[in-house]
Amino acid sequence: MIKVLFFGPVAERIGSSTLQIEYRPGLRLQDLRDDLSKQYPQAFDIVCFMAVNGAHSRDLSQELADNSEVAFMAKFSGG
Amino acid sequence: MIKVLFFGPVAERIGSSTLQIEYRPGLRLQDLRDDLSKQYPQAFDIVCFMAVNGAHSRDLSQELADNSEVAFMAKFSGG
Amino acid sequence: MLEPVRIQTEDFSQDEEVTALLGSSKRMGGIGTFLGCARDFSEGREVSEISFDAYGSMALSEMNILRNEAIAKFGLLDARIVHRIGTVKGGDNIVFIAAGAEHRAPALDACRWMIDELKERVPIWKKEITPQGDSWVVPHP
Amino acid sequence: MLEPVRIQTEDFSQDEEVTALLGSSKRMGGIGTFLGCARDFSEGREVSEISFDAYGSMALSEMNILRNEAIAKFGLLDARIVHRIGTVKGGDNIVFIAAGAEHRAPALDACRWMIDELKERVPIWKKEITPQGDSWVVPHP
Repeated sequence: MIKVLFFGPVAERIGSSTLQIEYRPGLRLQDLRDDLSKQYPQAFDIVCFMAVNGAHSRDLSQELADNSEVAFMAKFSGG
Repeated sequence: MIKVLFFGPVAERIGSSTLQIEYRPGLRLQDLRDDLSKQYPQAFDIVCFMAVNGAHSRDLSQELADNSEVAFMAKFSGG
Repeated sequence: MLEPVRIQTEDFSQDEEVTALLGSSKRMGGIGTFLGCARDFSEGREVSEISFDAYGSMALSEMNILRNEAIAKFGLLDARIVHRIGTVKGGDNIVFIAAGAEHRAPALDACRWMIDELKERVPIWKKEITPQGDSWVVPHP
Repeated sequence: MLEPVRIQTEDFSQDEEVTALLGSSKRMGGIGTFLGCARDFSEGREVSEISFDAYGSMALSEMNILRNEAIAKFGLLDARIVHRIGTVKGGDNIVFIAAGAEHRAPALDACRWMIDELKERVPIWKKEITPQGDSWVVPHP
């Protein structure tokens, strides 16, 4: 399983702060993003950043390991 | 009388923090500075700033009124 | 002793943070700090409260990376970053950054760099709660 | 309430100063501060104490002018400047500058401008007391 996390404005648009997605070998960040943005287009409109296992990721071709934690995040507004 | 003030390193070189100088009509800041720097050349070597009645003065031609307070000061090192 | 990088719901004391910072070196001659606080007015609307959501574990690790980078980049003697989450009211503290160096220029430069970078890198989101409703803050570019 | 511009022998509290600053406006979103403190090491020599001489009345009036100029120039909501005189030990506070504005950029810019200008304009002199003797500090250009 892949654990997908949402926060703040993205979580609000999705209506949930976490989803469990079935793992499949060869699954890339791009695939996950494409699947989820078809399901939740309004939420993914404001997604600016991605993280894999708690670290920034800009590489959509990155293959995900089973049990990865992935976050799709809106622009930060802390501070 | 003109009250002349010295602080910190200038006062140390003069050996005093205040001098009373006889007032004379037409006395300019330049005259006072010339007289004192002849008497205390080592102290005036480090004089960078002057103040008249508590305000910065850069105008050596300024005429001094009787009872003025004049300060000859080294570079500041506060903060 | 309080950790130099923290995310917490409780308020913090600037004096305590600065005392901890100063304690790390007797060679510290200058400390630059930035305190961000909740305004009761934003974009023309009255704001009664601000609430925060955060990706806690990532935010903390990004703040630690940021502190280490600032220390290396500016030759700091020490630095601290504290960010509150939960809900705060107008006038309350939100974020505190402190940078200590031998001289003032690197301390002030580093303080500014850290708050600018924190806003770019650290996964925290702010929601303004107003009498007209709530809204997530959209940061300006 | 403590005056926003002061010269004093006693120590000060950053928390008290920042609370006073914040009290002046609920629109304050960012506060930049600079704290200068006594190092126990300078130019390769151990420093046991620092003592200050000041042209007190002029220093206070220059600090007030500086504060007013900073408020006007950077559009600050408020600003404070406190300088200690007398004798301080290593690690002790010397000077505190705080600038509060709606947003962080003017607060941080003004804080830096005030400490830079204070060093240029305000008649205060510092003497380092070391085991090898005392010497007045010669500021670098």
